[in-house]
Amino acid sequence: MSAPTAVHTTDVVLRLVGESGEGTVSLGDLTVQMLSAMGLDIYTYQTFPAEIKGGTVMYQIRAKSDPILSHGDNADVVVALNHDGFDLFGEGLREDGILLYDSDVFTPRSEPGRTEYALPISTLARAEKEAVRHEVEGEQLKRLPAPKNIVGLGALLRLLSAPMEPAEDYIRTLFERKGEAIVRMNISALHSGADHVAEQIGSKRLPKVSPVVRNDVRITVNGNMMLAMGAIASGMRFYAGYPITPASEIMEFLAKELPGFGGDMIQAEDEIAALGMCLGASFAGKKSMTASSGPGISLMVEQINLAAQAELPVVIVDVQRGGASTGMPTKTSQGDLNLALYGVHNESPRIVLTTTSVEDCFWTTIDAFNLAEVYQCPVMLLSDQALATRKMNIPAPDLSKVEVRNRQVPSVEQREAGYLRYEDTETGISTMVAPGMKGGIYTSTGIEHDESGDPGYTPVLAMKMKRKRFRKFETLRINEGHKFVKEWGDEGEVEVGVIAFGSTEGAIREATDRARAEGFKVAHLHVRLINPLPVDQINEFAARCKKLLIPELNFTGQFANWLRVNTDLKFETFHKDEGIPFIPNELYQEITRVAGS
Amino acid sequence: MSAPTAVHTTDVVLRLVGESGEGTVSLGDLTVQMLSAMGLDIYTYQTFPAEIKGGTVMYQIRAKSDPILSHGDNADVVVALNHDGFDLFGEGLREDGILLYDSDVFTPRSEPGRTEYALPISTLARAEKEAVRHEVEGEQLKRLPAPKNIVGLGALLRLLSAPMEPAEDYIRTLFERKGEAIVRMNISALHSGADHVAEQIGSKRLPKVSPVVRNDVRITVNGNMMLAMGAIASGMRFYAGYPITPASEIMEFLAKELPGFGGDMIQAEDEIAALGMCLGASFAGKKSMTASSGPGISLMVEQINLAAQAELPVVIVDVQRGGASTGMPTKTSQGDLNLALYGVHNESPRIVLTTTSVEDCFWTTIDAFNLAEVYQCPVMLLSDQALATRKMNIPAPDLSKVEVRNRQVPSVEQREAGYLRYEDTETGISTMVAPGMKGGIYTSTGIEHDESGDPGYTPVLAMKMKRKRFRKFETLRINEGHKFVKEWGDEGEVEVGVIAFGSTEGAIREATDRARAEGFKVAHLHVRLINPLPVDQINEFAARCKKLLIPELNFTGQFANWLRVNTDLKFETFHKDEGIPFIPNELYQEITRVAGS
Amino acid sequence: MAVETVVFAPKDFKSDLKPIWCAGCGDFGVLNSLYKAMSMCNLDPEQTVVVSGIGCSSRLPGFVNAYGFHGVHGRALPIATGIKAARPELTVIVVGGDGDGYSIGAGHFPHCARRNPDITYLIMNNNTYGLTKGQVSPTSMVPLATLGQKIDSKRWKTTPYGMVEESINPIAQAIAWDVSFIARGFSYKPNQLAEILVQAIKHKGFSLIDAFSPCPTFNQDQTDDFYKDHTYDIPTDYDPTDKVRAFELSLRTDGYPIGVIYKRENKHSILDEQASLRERFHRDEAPLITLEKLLQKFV
Amino acid sequence: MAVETVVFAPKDFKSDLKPIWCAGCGDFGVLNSLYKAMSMCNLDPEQTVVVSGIGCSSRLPGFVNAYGFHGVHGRALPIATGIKAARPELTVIVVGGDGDGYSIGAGHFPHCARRNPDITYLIMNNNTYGLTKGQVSPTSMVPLATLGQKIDSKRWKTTPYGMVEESINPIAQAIAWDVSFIARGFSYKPNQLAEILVQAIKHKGFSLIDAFSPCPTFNQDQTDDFYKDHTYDIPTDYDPTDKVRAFELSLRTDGYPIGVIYKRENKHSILDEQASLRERFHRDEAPLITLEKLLQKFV
Ligand SMILES: Cc1ncc(C[n+]2csc(CCOP(=O)(O)OP(=O)(O)O)c2C)c(N)n1
Ligand SMILES: Cc1ncc(C[n+]2csc(CCOP(=O)(O)OP(=O)(O)O)c2C)c(N)n1
Ligand code: SF4
Ligand code: SF4
Ligand SMILES: [Mg+2]
Ligand SMILES: [Mg+2]
Repeated sequence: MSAPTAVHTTDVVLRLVGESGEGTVSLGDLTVQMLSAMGLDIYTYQTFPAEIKGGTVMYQIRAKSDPILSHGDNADVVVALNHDGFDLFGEGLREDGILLYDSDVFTPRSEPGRTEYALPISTLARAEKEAVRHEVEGEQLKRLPAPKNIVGLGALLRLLSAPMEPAEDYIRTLFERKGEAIVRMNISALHSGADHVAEQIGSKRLPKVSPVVRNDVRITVNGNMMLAMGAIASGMRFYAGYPITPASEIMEFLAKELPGFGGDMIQAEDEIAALGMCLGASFAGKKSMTASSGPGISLMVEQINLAAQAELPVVIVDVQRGGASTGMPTKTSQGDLNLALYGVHNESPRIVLTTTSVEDCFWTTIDAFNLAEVYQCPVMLLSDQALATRKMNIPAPDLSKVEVRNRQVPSVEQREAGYLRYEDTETGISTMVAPGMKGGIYTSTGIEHDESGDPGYTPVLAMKMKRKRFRKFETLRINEGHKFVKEWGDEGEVEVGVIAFGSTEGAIREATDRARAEGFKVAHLHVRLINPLPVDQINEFAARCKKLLIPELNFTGQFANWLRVNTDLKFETFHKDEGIPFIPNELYQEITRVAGS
Repeated sequence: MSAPTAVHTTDVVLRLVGESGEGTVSLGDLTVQMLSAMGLDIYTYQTFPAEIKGGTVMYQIRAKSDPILSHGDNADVVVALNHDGFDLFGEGLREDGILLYDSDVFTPRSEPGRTEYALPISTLARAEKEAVRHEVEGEQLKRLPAPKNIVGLGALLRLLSAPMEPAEDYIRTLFERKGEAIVRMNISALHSGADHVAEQIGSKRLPKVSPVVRNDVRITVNGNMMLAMGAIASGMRFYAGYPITPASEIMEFLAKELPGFGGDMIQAEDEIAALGMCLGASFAGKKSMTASSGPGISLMVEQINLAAQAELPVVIVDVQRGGASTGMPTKTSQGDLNLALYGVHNESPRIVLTTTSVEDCFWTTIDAFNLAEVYQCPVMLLSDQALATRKMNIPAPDLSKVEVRNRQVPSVEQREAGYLRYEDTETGISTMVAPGMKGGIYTSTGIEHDESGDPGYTPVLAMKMKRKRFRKFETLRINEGHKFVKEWGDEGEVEVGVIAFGSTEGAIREATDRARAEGFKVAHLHVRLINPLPVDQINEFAARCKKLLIPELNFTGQFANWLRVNTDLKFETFHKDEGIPFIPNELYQEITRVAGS
Repeated sequence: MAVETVVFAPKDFKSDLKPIWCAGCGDFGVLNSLYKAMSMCNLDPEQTVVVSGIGCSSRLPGFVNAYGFHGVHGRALPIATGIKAARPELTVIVVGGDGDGYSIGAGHFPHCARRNPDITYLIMNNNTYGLTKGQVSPTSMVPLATLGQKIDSKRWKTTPYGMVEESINPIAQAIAWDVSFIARGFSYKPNQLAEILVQAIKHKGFSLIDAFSPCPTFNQDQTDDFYKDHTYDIPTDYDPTDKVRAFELSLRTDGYPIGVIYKRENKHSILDEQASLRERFHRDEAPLITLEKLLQKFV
Repeated sequence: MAVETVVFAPKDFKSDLKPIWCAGCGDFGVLNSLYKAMSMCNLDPEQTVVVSGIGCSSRLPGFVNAYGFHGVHGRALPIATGIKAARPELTVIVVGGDGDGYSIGAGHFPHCARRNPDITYLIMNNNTYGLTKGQVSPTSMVPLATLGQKIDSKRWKTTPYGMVEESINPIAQAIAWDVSFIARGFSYKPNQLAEILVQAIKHKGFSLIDAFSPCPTFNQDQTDDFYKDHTYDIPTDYDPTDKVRAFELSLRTDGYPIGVIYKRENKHSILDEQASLRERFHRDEAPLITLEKLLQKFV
């Protein structure tokens, strides 16, 4: 519905709004499971309130019978569990959309064209609890919540013409240990919700949702989880971090899983200590990573510089969030690109990579470690809140495709021949020992130094060593730059070429598809490696575009400015920083605008 | 000599080299005094060794009968007090130059064309001490150093045909309290050095140095001192800092002088605390400042962002030094421009100003405080090691020209009418209260907030407040941008236009003068305000230049890239980062190259 | 303590902004005790500044009718020091969490103690990172990993198998730093906490109140009940001026003493020092020393 | 202590890089004691890492024939913790100055103590910032401003009229943090210092040695003579395991005790904790848990 699709295929956008802390999120999670069980692809987008608890959460679920690129435009169905939520996010419902609301809580002003279903959730739930009251003992009864979510789930599933069996099975396994009565209560609650909707249907419109026979196994994961698993796959065995929204989940995931892989996770006293520990571990020979968000990355600036100057491999993840300073911790942005590129006093090169999708979080993280190891430098890996918390049910990554690269270690001969830790080679890359190796003794330092690592300040030495460190990046750009760009859309000459980076990939692809469906000639180049920038590939792409559009989620157009620094391209820009991701439609509008201009 | 000059005028470049910690620096200081006493203008340039003590210092003094723009090119005279020094800095002596060396320490390979004077400094000095041995008691005698510097001074003054009287007077006042014998010893040492040179002169060449009758009073100061005095003149009454080369001197100066002006200086536990204290003091209504260098500025990044977001006036001085990470603390660079411009997660505007000369350190610091106060934001004020330690004897600044501006405080009426600390005005500038004011209560915060300062995250609010903060900078650029550019050189259309910033001003002016003297049509635009950039003035200047040259002291051409971001100009660049300042000649070569290209 | 004529009632210190804390958060009790203490100390909202870092507890300044500075994580003490140095006549109260003060902010604490500005620091200690949803803080009491005890890994997100470090003793370290007033409070003993706060605010110098303020949402172990069972009032005959005894008390493991643990009167304060410096220059409205005179030094 | 067969002599720990310290710097003595202790402990240069921050003293790693990490100012402890966590079999020795460790690095210290990694931290305490040419450090003993005593303002550059804060007590705070081995040394008692270093290196856990190491160039007050007059050896019958007594000793003002002040055996170490965690997962060469299995969790 939200995109023009053929008959019998499914593409529905559900939006659940309600009190945070309340059941909204778990209702969303349940719905995701049931839709996934129908064989549909799932893509979620959540926004959290500023409040610690309370405030309204919005949980958007897009379910589709083929691959999903974005959370979609307007909602086809809104499920409103509180009034505030409806006021805040209700306007996201399309005019001919369907509203299911908790009639115990409020009654919306009805709109022409909109289809409404009233559901007295609390009343129905309380009734179900009453029904089993005599069967459960006092203590359990006191703590027994009325099954509001299940009522809601039943109603929603019926609305989606989804089968009830999977939900029933799920309820059985979930409440088994709580006793047969509780199971019965919930199953009955499920049907009570469903029936209550069924009664109202009559001639009312229903969203088109049909099951799909899926021929592959899916994992339901978000960007943070895939990034953490990518790190494990890369051989990362030391993690240090400090909690911060929206990056904490990475640390929490690794705290649980890393010991199983023989690795360590340390929660540091702050981000400065976290990165310091990572540099120590890397110096000692272990692949290490830390993850944070803007405020924490800011504190790391001094030691990122040390890593570059001492040529230590390390991966620093920035799960970008909204706003400057403390800003808007629960919102999204692509605003930290400048900091990743320029956050250093004087100049020392660091690689900047960006993740583009939930699946890509796995693969680009592996790239990040490979590049850090091969080029012996810090890698800034940019993700963002929307991508980090985005849930999708995707095929598990094909682990046979994982390629792991390691830092080059000097041979025994090289070491005996008089080892130079910072040898000024053609590629700029030197070999790197770890403590314990015979004949490798050196002192790693951030002071300017000669090839052996001894301090030195002469003008000639200063330039020689600086050129050496920067030369590594020319080597990377020339030899591997092509691996980090991807093209979609029309071949040959096009009216509009879109160049972008990071988590906007999907929304842009959906927008270009739509534009092409409307007859525009459009191509899209997406860049994962921001520094060093694959300039040749970008210029090549630009050469076949009449017009260029650079969309990004920040205020000043940071990527566009980076293109100005690295190319002579002329382009139009579309950038904003409202704390929310792009929707395909606004990008589609921009593309057509540029095409017409 | 180092620049083509008319007869009877003086322009001589002396280079003193010797062990650091040894008397080299004090000999340099004495020479500066004596040459200044001759009515000559002075301009010094020192480089310090990496070592804490020991290693070779180079103390270059340029003396001229009219205003000096740079430390000059090759040396006319080299005074070598140790062999290493001669090897390291000897090649700076022009082929037909004069070498005065300590023949007790080493004998240089003699060069055709070079004039040499051998001076057995230690021998002569010891003799002088012997001469008074019987007149001083044991204790004093033990601690009595042989007057090596004074011997050197005498020799050098004679070489420069400088009068001895000022030196004698100086010696009397200096050693008076040590007794008549010591005074006699030093005066005799002075003449012994002078006589020893006199004997060798014969037909040998001497540098041309003639006294000048000066009609104004001069102060002998360096960039750090003038910056500190500019801050006092601006009304800065709270300083917090943490020691770091080459910025410490600012804190040390203020520690001594600020209490006299009713102000406070706190040496903080680190740079993070230093800036935190400044923000607190500024919030409380006092003008505050901190100064550091690269590593310390890196640690301030998070709170610079807070200052911008909470709209707190504060001046943050970055005395740039060489190299990334710890790098080359005693060398110079213009490498921190990127950090000043982009060192922030997400985006929050800060003003970036640069000092251009010793005298300008005073005036631009006043500008920094005025802009911080009027636009309520952090001001990054960039200086560098060469400028900070550069000594000149300049006219005292005309204090009647000092204009001090203050933050706009809401009237009683405004406050009673319901005060909005972050009112979204046309200029972007809101009024600012200080604690203690009636009806002004608000909470300053780095969280995204509404006009009253209360937290809020809605997309509309986020964009509204961000636009408000950035609007201030448009106001500044449009209303005041023209105040921060200065032009020199030819009017009308020129072959080469040089656009630059910061402490390279003088060397560029000298180079352009030389090029113009050679018949090239050249103009020079120097920019003090880097952010927001006075784009209109720059484009206007560029419009009359056939070619543009952007010279700067860093590795990647940071200012050139900033121009690419802000303008469509095409230009040639000349950038390097060897830890030493430009010399006029290399800039002259570049200008002619570009003109010819 | 002598009761003064109250000009501002506790409710006068309430702001219009409604606290965004979870129902049952210990910080509510602390906030009310603070309102009460501010009233008892006769503070003027417009002459008072409440400073904080980042955290649930650090949201407090917005809920108080007084000037506020809600800074960044861990930097409340430097900011407060700057405010107090610039405007010694203001009353400066710093509030925040155990993570904010003892973890990321740890480096500023000993130096603030050395400077001893007349600032009151109230820490709402919930033995966890609340705002980031329940990781261990330096004061957390999760069992060590080696003890292999069952831990609710849903709640202790970064220590699903137990902690790998021992928790700190904030009182002991404050004594070693010679913080000139050190007390322990408990949000479920609001009157006692208010009394302690009054003493702290009136104390001339840097004062620390570590108030247990349970986080029911993310810490199921150190609850109000836990602290009711594990705290006791310091006996009235206890002498808080004996540093070694105070240290000994801070090490006791049989429970947490509530009340004033250490106190040192007339310790030098950075503000006195600086005032005396200015006096040394006969400071008055128009400074005696002028820029002209200063410039003359370099002729 | 039992003498082992020395494989590497003290001179074998000398590197080719010649120290760039001023003549008469106390750090020379400390460096020689370290060479000696490393030899006495039978360390293998290639299995040893010396870590530091920035400062005159922090230049030391380059002068030792062992792997070295000369990081940035104040971050030596986190870096060393990372090295030790990654490679528990290595001997990790951290060195640096009083400014590096007690001022800018202060925030990491208590947390390193909590984690108690098997690391030795040797601080060369010269009561000043040497490398930046003589400002006060947290351990400086410049008289307070109010005392109005004459101060050599050329030397004490940021405190020309006296200090505005009291200096810290690094031993007292370390005891409060429960650093598991705490000692005081003096560079002009090189043999004693070497002995102490041997004990510290052999101690299983985090150990601190604060060694007085005078800076003749910038500190004319705390000279070698000053410390010769103001230090005394800790009596042999002293029991370093009594925490309260150790604290009492650290507060004594009649002079500085030299020797081992506090010691706690078998305190948990982060490394044990983490090892036990890995064991809990039956860790062996090829980890038992595979990514395939992990991915299955999310089907
Ligand atoms: C530099 C930085 N790092 C991390 C964070 C994320 N963060 C916000 S509050 C907090 C800790 C909260 O714990 P505490 O200080 O005890 O306050 P509480 O929420 O428990 O009251 C953290 C880690 C941040 N805002 N800034
Ligand atoms: C972030 C940062 N701030 C400041 C400095 C400048 N700095 C270098 S060493 C030092 C302190 C030296 O004192 P200490 O640690 O006691 O070592 P010492 O030289 O006395 O041995 C300072 C402030 C720096 N290098 N980095
Ligand atoms: S999370 Fe905990 S500390 Fe934060 S508001 Fe809720 S209960 Fe209070
Ligand atoms: S300055 Fe002081 S600490 Fe530094 S090397 Fe010289 S004597 Fe040693
Ligand atoms: Mg807490
Ligand atoms: Mg020191």
